[in-house]
This record gives sequence, C-alpha cells and structure tokens, in this order.
Amino acid sequence: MTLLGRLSWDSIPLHEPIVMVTAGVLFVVLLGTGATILFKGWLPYLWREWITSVDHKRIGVMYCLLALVMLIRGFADALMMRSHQAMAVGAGEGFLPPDHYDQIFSAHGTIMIFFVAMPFMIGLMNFAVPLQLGVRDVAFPTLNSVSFWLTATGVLLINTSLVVGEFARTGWLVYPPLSERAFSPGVGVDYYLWALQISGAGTLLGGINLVTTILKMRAPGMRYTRMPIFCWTALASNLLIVAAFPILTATLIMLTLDRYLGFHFFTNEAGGNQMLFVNLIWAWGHPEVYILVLPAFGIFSEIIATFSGKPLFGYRSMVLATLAICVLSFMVWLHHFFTMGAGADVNGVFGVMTMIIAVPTGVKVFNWLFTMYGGRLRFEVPMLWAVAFIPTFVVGGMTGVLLAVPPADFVLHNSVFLVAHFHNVIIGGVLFAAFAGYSYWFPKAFGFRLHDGWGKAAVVLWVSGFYLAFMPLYALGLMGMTRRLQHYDNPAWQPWLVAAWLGALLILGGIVSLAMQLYVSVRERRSLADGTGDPWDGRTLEWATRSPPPPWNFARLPQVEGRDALALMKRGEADETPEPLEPIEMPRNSAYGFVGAFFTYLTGFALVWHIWWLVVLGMLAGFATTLWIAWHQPGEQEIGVDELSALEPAA
Amino acid sequence: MSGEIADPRHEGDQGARSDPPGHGEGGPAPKQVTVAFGFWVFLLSDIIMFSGLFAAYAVLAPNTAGGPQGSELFELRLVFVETLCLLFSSFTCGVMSIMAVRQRAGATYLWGALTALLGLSFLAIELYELTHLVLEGAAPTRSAFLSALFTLVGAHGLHVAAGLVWLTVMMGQVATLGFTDAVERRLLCFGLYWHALDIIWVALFTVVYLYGVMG
Amino acid sequence: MSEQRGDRRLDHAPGGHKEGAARLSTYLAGLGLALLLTVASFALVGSGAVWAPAIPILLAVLAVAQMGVHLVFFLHITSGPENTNNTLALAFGVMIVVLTVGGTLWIMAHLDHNMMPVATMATP
Amino acid sequence: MSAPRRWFVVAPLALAGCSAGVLDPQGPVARAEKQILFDSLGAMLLIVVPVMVATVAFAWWFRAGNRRARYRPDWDYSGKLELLIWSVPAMIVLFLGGTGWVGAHLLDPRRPIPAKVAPIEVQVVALDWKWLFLYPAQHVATVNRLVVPAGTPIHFRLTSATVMNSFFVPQLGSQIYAMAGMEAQLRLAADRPGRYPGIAAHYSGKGFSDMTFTVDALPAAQFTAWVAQARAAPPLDEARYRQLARRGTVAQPMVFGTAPSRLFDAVVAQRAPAAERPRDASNQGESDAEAGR
Ligand code: HEO
Ligand code: HEM
Ligand SMILES: [Cu+2]
Repeated sequence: MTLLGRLSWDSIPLHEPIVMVTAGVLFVVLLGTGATILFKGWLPYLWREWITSVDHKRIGVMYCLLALVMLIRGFADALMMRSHQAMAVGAGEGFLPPDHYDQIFSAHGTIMIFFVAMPFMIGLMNFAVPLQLGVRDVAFPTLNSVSFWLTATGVLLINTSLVVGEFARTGWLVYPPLSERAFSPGVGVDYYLWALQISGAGTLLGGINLVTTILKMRAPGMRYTRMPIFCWTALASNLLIVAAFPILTATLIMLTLDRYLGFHFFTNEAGGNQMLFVNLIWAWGHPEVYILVLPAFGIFSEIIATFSGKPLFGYRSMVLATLAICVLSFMVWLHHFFTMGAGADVNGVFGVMTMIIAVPTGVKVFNWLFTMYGGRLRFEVPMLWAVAFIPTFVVGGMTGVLLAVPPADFVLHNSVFLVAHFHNVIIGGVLFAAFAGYSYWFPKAFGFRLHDGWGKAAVVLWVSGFYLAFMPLYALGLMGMTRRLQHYDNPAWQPWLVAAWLGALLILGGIVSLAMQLYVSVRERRSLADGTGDPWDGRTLEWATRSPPPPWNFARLPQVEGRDALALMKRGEADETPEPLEPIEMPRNSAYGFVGAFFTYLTGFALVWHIWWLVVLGMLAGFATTLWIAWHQPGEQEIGVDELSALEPAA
Repeated sequence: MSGEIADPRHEGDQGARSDPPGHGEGGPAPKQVTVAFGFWVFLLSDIIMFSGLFAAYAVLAPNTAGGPQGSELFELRLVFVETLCLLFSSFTCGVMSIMAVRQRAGATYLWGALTALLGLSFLAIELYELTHLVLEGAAPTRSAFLSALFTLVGAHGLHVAAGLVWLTVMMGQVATLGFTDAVERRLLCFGLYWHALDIIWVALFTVVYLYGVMG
Repeated sequence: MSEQRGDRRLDHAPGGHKEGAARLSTYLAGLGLALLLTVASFALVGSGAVWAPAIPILLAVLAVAQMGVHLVFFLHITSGPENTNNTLALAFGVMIVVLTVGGTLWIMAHLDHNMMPVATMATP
Repeated sequence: MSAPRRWFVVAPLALAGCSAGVLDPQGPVARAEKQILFDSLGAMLLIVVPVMVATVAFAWWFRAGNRRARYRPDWDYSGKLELLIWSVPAMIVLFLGGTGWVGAHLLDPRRPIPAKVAPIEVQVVALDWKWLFLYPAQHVATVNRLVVPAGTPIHFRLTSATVMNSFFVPQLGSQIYAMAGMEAQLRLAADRPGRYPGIAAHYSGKGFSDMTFTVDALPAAQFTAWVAQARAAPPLDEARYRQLARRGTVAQPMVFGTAPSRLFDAVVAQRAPAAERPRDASNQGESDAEAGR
C-alpha cells in the first residue's frame, strides 16, 4: 500500500450516508454533463472557445460560473448547519455528529471565501476592467488562463476531499496547534493547505496581471483621473492581493513544514509559537476582506451612477477613500485577536486604526447617496441590489466598528454576533455586489439581458432571507452564544435559531430564483436580446462596443477625452473623427493553463496523500509542459484590416 | 539619460500618436515594458513573502528550546564567501544582460556560465553548511529557531536553485531561438530575478548571520 | 500595431537597458560599492571599532545602503519620470514589508511579554 | 458519553429571552463593557439611522417616475458636502476611538480591580475538553465548576495543556485566550451570589460544544464552608490528572481535595504529565483516538 501513500479504501467515507448521497448526486450530475457534452459533440467547441481561451472576457465568465457553482456547494453546507443547529438543543442531537459538523463549517468558510467570493470578484474584474480601460485584453492573457485554472484546481482538490478522505475540522483559518499533526493527524488540513496554496498562487498571478493591466494598458487619453471608479477599486484590490497573498503563502508553508517535516513553527513543543500563526494569518486575513469588498464598492459605484443618470458624486474623494482603505487595511489586523492579551496599548492602537477605516467607508456611502440625489433613478435589478446594499452594509459596518472597540470585543469575540457581522458585510456587501455586477454585465457578455421577474424575486428573497437568517445571530451573540457550536443546552436560543433556519430557507428560494433566472433567460434569449450593446444607457467604455464584444473588444482603441468617456461621447463632446482601422494582434489560445493545472492537481493530490512518486512525476510533467511552452509559445495572430472591417459591422 | 542605444527592432513605432505616450496617456505600453513591470510586481510580492519568513525568524530566533543558538552555529567565514559568490554573480549577470542586449550570443553564454558557476558555488557552500548543521544535531526539527532558520535560508536557496534552472533554460533558448523579442524579455526578467535574490541575501546575511553571531 | 507600443522615453521597464543604462561602468560601480559595504558589515562584527550596542544599528544601516546600491546600480531604479510606476510599486512594497514586519515584531513582543509566566515577573 | 445536561434545564427559564448573556452583567467588568457597547452603538446610530432613512428617501423621491423631483444630471461635486461627509464620521470615530483607547486600558484583563478585599487567585487549565480550576491558596481543585466568593475580585492565571482555547463567563465580562506554554491573566469579579454559565469561547475540536462550566458565586462565609467541604474530596494525583488530560468530555463537575501545588506552573512549563495523543494513523484519513461523546 505504500505505493499509494496514506490512501486506501478506508479513505472513502462509505459509512457516511450524507456524504455518499451528496457524492452520488454530484457524480451523476458530472457524468450527465460530461455525457451530454460528448454526445452533443460540444467538446471541440468547449476546448477551443473556453478551456484554452485566453480572452479575458471568457476567463471572467468562467470565474463567475465557478463561483456560482461553488456558491451552491457552500450554501448546501450552510443550510445543513442551519437545520442542524435549529434542532441540536438539549437532548436533541441534530443530525450531524461533531466530526462531520466541524468539517462542514470549516469547508463552508473556506469555500465561501476562497472559491465563491474571490472568484466572483476576480471574474467580474477580469471581464470588465479591460473593457472599461478601452483595451484589447489584460497584460498577460496566457497567464490569465493559468490563474483561472489554478483556482479551478484548488476547487477540484477541496471537492475531492468530500469523497476521498476528509476535510479539515479546524475552522476556516486552521489555527494551530489544533491543525498540527499532533491534533489533526488526518488529511483534512492537508487538503486545505494544498488547495489554498495552489489557488492562492493563481490569485497572486491574477493580481499581478490586473495591476499591470491597469497601470500600463489604458486606452489613449485614459489618465488616472479619468479611470472609471471600478478600475480604481480593482487596482486597490489587486494591489492588496499582491501584497497580502504572499504572507498567506509564507504562513501556510510554515504550517506545512510543521505537518510534513516535523518543524516547530507553531507546535506546542520545542519553542513553537502558535500566536505567531494567528498574527501572520490575520496580517493576510484582514486585507483579504478588503480585497473582496473594494471591487464590490466599485461595482456599486458604477451601477448607482448609471441608473441615476448622473456622474458619480465626489469622484476624487471616492478615489482617495479607496486608496486610504487600501493602505489602512494593513494596519488593523490585530482586531481579530484583541483577546489574546497583547495589552492595552497594542489593543488601543489597533482598535483606533480599525475605526478610522469607517471614515473613508462612510465617505463612500455618502457619495453613493449624493449620486442618487438629484438623479433620475431607474430601478432595474442591478440598482435594486445596490439600494438593498447600502442600508445592509451600513449595519454590518456598524457592528464591525463595535467589535473594534476592544472592551466590547472582549465580550463579543468568537460569538455568533461576530458571525452575524461578517455575513452582514460579506453577503450584504460582496455577494450583493456580485449579483449586481452579474446582472449588470450579463447583457454585455452574452448579448441578452437576464429575466427581470426572476431577478426581482432573487433580490426580495435574498434580502429578506438575509435579514431573517442573520439578525437573530446578533441577539444570540449578546445572549452568550459561541460560534461553531455543534449543540447547545440553552432552550432560549432555539427560537432564534429556528428563525435563522427559516431565513436560510428564504435564501434557498433566492438561489433557486437565480438559477431559474438564468434558465429562463437563456430560453427566452431572443426576446431579451439587446442589439445596442448599451442596454442601461451606460457611461463607461464597456458599453461602447457591441455585445458580446468581439475578441479584440474595440476595432480601434477609443480616444478618451474625460471621465465617463462614453457619456461624453454620447453628448458629442468627444471629437469623433474615426481614424483608419489598423491591423491588430491578438494572442492565440493556449492549453498551457489547463494542462499545467492538471499536473498541478495530480501533484496536490499526491502531496495530500503522501504519494511521493506521483509528486515527483506531477512536478516533472508540469515543468516539462512549461519548457514546451517556452519553446512553442503560439505567439500572436494578426488580424488584418480587411478581415477586421468585414467582422466589424459598425467600423 | 538620453537615449544612446536605440534598439533597432523598435524603431519606427514612435510618434504614431500625437499624444505623448507613457503611463497610459498614449495608449498601452509596449510589451517589453509591461512584461518587465509585471515581473517587477511579482518580485515585490516575492519579497513580501520573504518578509513573512523574516518576521517569523525574528520572532522565533530566541526560542532555541535548549538547543544550540546562532552564535554557536554560524561560521562567518563561509557566509562571507557565499556572499561574495552571490555578489559577483550579480555583476556577471549584469554583464550578461548587456551582452544579450547587444545580441552577442558567445559573450552571453560566457557571462551566463560564470553567473551559473558562482550561483552553484553559493549553493554548494550553503548545502554544505546546512548538512553540517544537521549532522551536528542542529536539525530543523530540533527547535523553533532552527525551523525558522532552515526555512528562511532554504527558501532563498531554493530560489537560487530555481534561478539556475531558469538560466540554463535561457541559454538553451538563446542557442535555439536566438535573440527573439520573447527571449530578450525573459532574459531581462531573469536579470531582475537574480538581482532581487541578491538583495534578499543582503537582508539575510545581516539579520541571520551577522546578528546571529553577536548573540 | 502601433497602439501596442508607446514611447520608451516616458515609460521605462525596471531593469531595462534601452536608455544606455546598460553600461559596464554602472555595474562595476555597483559591484565596488556593494563590496565595500559587505566587507564593512562583516568586518564590523566582533571588532571593537564601534560601541557594541550600536553595532546592530550600524549593520542595519549598511544593509539598507547596500540594498539601495543594488536597486540603483543593478536594477536601475531611479527617481526619473520614466520610472515613476516602478518606484511607486517599490515604495508600496517597502511600505507593506515595513508594516507587516514592524507590526508583527511589535505585537509579538507584547504578547510574549504579557504571556511570560507570572513566577518570573513582579506582578501584584 | 452523554453530554451533561446542565443547570439550564433545571433552572427556571425566568431569564429566558435575553438571559445569561452579555446583556445581563453581574460584575463590574461586564457592566462597564455592556455600557461601552451601548454607548458606541448609540453614537453610531446617530449617523447610521439618517443614512438608512436617506437611502430610502432618496430612492423613493428621485425615482424616474416622479416628475416633481428635480433632475440635476451634472451635479457631482460640492465642497461643503465633502467637508461634511469627511468630518462627521471622523468626529464619531474620534469619540469611539477615545472610548476604545481608555477602555482598552481601564478594562485591560491584567488590570487589578479596585476593591476593599484582597483578590483570590484561581489557576485555569484548559484541557480537551474540560476546564480544570486550581485554587493555590485553598489547595483544592475543581473541574467544570468554578466556585468563587461574591464581591471578591478574582485573579485568574490561565494556560492550556492542549490546543488554544478561550475562557469566558459572559455575565462577568472579558474573555481571554488560554494557550499552551503561555500564561494569560484575567481579573473579574461577581457582584452578588449567583450561578453564571461559563463557556469555552474558542473552537477546540470535537468535544468543544460540551466544554462548558458553571460559576457559582457564593457569599464569603459559604465559600469558606465550601472549601472546607471540598478538602474532604479525593486528591488530584498524577494518575487522575493524566486521565483528565486525555481527550474526552466529563459528564459531571468534579472536586479534588488537594492538588499538587506547582501543577499550574508545570503545565505552563510543559512539564506536566501529558496524555497520549492520537498518533498519525498512516493508512486512513480519519483517526481520532476515541469517541468524543
Ligand atoms: C467583506 C468582508 C468584511 C468587511 C468589509 C468588514 C468590515 C469591517 N470589519 Fe469585519 N469585515 C469583513 C469581514 C470580516 N470581519 C471579521 C471580523 C471583524 C472583527 C473581529 C472581531 C472578533 O474576532 O472579535 C472586527 C473588529 C471587524 C471590524 C470591521 C470593521 C471596523 C469594518 C469596517 O470596514 C466597516 C466600515 C463600514 C461602516 C462603518 C459603515 C458605513 C459608514 C458610515 C455610514 C459612516 C459613519 C459610521 C461610523 C462613523 C461608525 N471585523 C471577520 C471574521 C473572521 C473570523 O473570525 O472568522 C470577517 C470575515
Ligand atoms: C448564503 C447564506 C449563508 C448562510 C446561511 C451561512 C451560514 C453560516 C453558518 C451557519 C456558519 C457557522 C456559524 C457558526 O460558527 O456557528 C457560517 C460560518 C461562516 N460563513 Fe457563512 N453562510 C452563508 C454565506 C456565506 C458567505 C457568502 C460567506 C463568504 C463569502 C460565508 C463565510 C463564512 C465563514 C468565513 C464562516 C466561518 C467558518 C468558521 O467558523 O470557520 N458565509 N456561515
Ligand atoms: Cu479584520
């Protein structure tokens, strides 16, 4: 058996019905999808147009799709937790034993943060930023594909843990010493480590790509002060990725060395220091939440301006606030461990720094309000998300500031009040933004709008479900309920938890509405079609090209004369003497990302299970692929003027 | 700095726009600039990764758990030689870049080989030092201090090793593909990488070895 | 094709050589300075040349100086306008390094201090 | 193992609703913290409520269908408003920051609580998954039941013989982490006699949910009596400690008549006898040594 390392038949949890049923369903769905693809002969199309695509729009769409699929997985976990906790009072044991329950909240947190919120935001940035900048693609298109497939590898690895082995039972941030070999000898933490390292590498490369794109690839005339605010927030967010993710990498390397080679970074023995892990993981973890929320702010800024029919109020202070949040987010991380005992001065400083973030964030909120003020508001679905977002996020932000007051945190830390806080900002902020951006840019990506009725149903169900599911947790937190409880004895808590469960059911309705919306929209795509390329009367350059945009986005790069470039053009304030078309160079498709990710997956899996020969093999294969690419990079393909003018009706 | 060596391959693509280009004003930057800038950002992120390891080392250095301390272990003479190897390799790497820009293949190989040789010597000394430590009973599993030491030094060493592989590949690319745009860009990135490793080493020998021997 | 290219006078790749920075003399000067600083660092340790408690400080200064030498002479980072982006990126990176390392050391020092067993401390 | 059905079930549910939590403080620390919590909340509501009202009002009034609303498509800047939106939040943050700063100092867990009586010392050891309380002056020890005199400040010294945990009695205030090889300090007091739930506030693995304890604050005289009574209980010897240190929960609180005097320091120094841990089970993913409960 050493050939397969730690892997054996026992690794497959045949005795756990819930897992096996889930896995069975998953397997059938995958098999069905695969069979359909093969049977219908879609594989060549998929390979050519999607899997090997290096087009930022396609990659953006795939990121979003990945996030939506994983949202279902993450939500299934959440629903199980909510149902379980609604009954696990006193003698009622619920239906999930601790071993399983502990895996579920760990998996839920990990998946939701890394494989839902992150890919959704990255996908939207990938899709929209180059279009808004008025350029043809990101700076490094092939690398972009690599980033995506590395993320997908992480997803695959974490989902493998569902059926082969187990997932971590340590919470989403694997605090040692619980996550050390001594206390978690199984493969769960190893799945976590490798899934995050691999997808983290993808995220980092993606961050570098977008930073470079925004700083070096803008349409002529697109000065910094003319960039759409979403590009600014994307820049800030990606700068944070570039600055924060390496810290995560380093931290996880240390834990990995502890687990694999018996090092003593965070162990109880031999001078290890668990507080160091907590410190380092939050030095990444806090910036991480702003990585998520900054693009969300950008999306809402675009949407609110567009649907108010006005330029964004206070553009300059918006940019300033964005940059301030970007920098401040690196000075507050200790607020996650006020109760570790660093002392009054340290707690005080970090508490105050944390609260200061409320100022630029507040400025943003007011700027949105004043953008609406004096506008002519059209309540399309994206705008509905935005209007639901403002009050919801403000409540979540307020409770965050409350937690930043050290004496208050001493009694609220690790309670479900905290759980309510972060779901409040993440769902009310990030997820709503994801949905808003999704419905806002969908017509651009596919040439038809999403169904309105189902979209509105999703808004109503998500918003009401959110409030019902999470407001009770604030009360429970104040009543002394801790997070991560597999069962509890205080009957007074149960009604609140039942309410939260009902809220989760409403959210389920919201998710179903989203699925229905997609289904109905695809079916009725003809009647929902948008021939103009500008369905919302947009203000920024992504609406200046047709929908879906051609691979090169713009036949000739737009000449930017000011902020809200398209709005200016519509007013006729931009001079529109079209220059003659010129031939353009487009990057060719590349299988590198996909093939490389495949070998990375093998390596990751082998590392989890200590199958050393496969580790070596996987790495060698990956290296060989890289070498092959280094010699055979497909280069660029030129599209001549004739071809271009034939393909571009309007040019 | 006025343009002295105008690169012949890029001539004629200036002035296509009336706007002064640069910083996005005149449209996207040329590929060479984006690639190098992107790589620069990557290097910065790598440096931040190292800063995490440095921070861990600084925190854990006193935690010897009764095991040996730095002052008992470090052999400054060796470290000095290592440092010289890396420093001179930075210089030879720079010369190699000049030769590459001038598209002189022979000289590029020569200076590349020198760089590799110096890098290899660095690695050999480091490897000797680390195995020596393990044999003395100062293995990374002995204490948190040694864990952090091996990780920090090892991470740098692995970077150097990866650089050597990269350099070898690049020599192969020059030999087979010649000085194409892509090869030039990769050589430029390699230079950046190699110099950055030297910068990290400066921090490393100061913080780990020089501070270490002072106890 | 031209929109793929800009004017290299105004936008400069880090480490780029196009402007004649690629002169042997630059590298030689860098090598010389770096050698000087390295030798000084190693010589300083254990020598009585400086008041002992100040040696770590001086070593840090020398290290920072040497990193600067490498940046300027090997990586060709300058303060010129063509380098703005590169320098800003570097400044951002340095800021992050300072914040994380500094913050970590500060926090960990306090934690360690506060968590030291009471037996070894005089607490009322 | 069946979980302990704690006092909650027996006790009248009179406090149900907002019982036994942060909202019902029973000591000076918890009281101050609750006050700070509500002060901060109030200060923030001053700005948060108007924001919410304005959102609804603007959204309603400026809807496209409302012809009475004035459309100002070019209004995108106002210096006065800019000043306002930066300065008003800044002022609130100034207040909160000041409160937070002062509070962080005055309510620092290490800071002694002013009182006329001398504090009693309790040493706390987090085990998997139970709490061991050692009374160095009284020489007794308990598990999952903390008995203290009411009105007397308690000086806790905390550590863990296993993974990280957090010691928390919501009605008495501040929680603090208990970590192996380290010693944290915490000072709390109960105003009056009563029974208060205590919890492990930091997830620590399988048996975490059952790692609860009760705090009994007794009138001073009764406390002395309790100590005298407890002395009669069997001692906490090495064998018993080893058994306690093993992973698992305990069904009932325990009392020990004597405890080794340097046990706490030994745990901190990681010299205490340790329970065996599950070893790396090489052929399977799942490998906890024993059933949790
Ligand atoms: C997208 C995610 C996100 C966002 C945006 C935020 C935003 C904030 N967070 Fe939260 N957080 C997020 C995600 C998390 N937070 C956490 C935990 C956490 C903790 C630790 C608590 C503990 O462990 O005990 C604190 C102190 C905060 C504070 C804050 C603050 C001050 C903000 C501020 O940015 C909010 C600013 C916004 C405001 C304030 C509203 C608008 C402002 C107006 C209207 C102006 C006027 C207002 C005032 C002057 C107050 N967060 C955790 C826990 C992880 C774990 O432990 O597992 C997560 C995941
Ligand atoms: C869609 C509705 C959601 C529901 C009903 C839900 C529910 C839950 C529940 C019940 C828990 C466990 C709370 C506890 O510890 O007691 C939890 C934890 C968590 N959730 Fe969610 N959640 C949802 C969405 C999200 C999203 C979108 C994210 C992030 C993007 C997220 C991130 C987390 C994290 C990080 C944790 C902490 C995990 C841990 O304790 O280690 N959740 N959630
Ligand atoms: Cu935070």
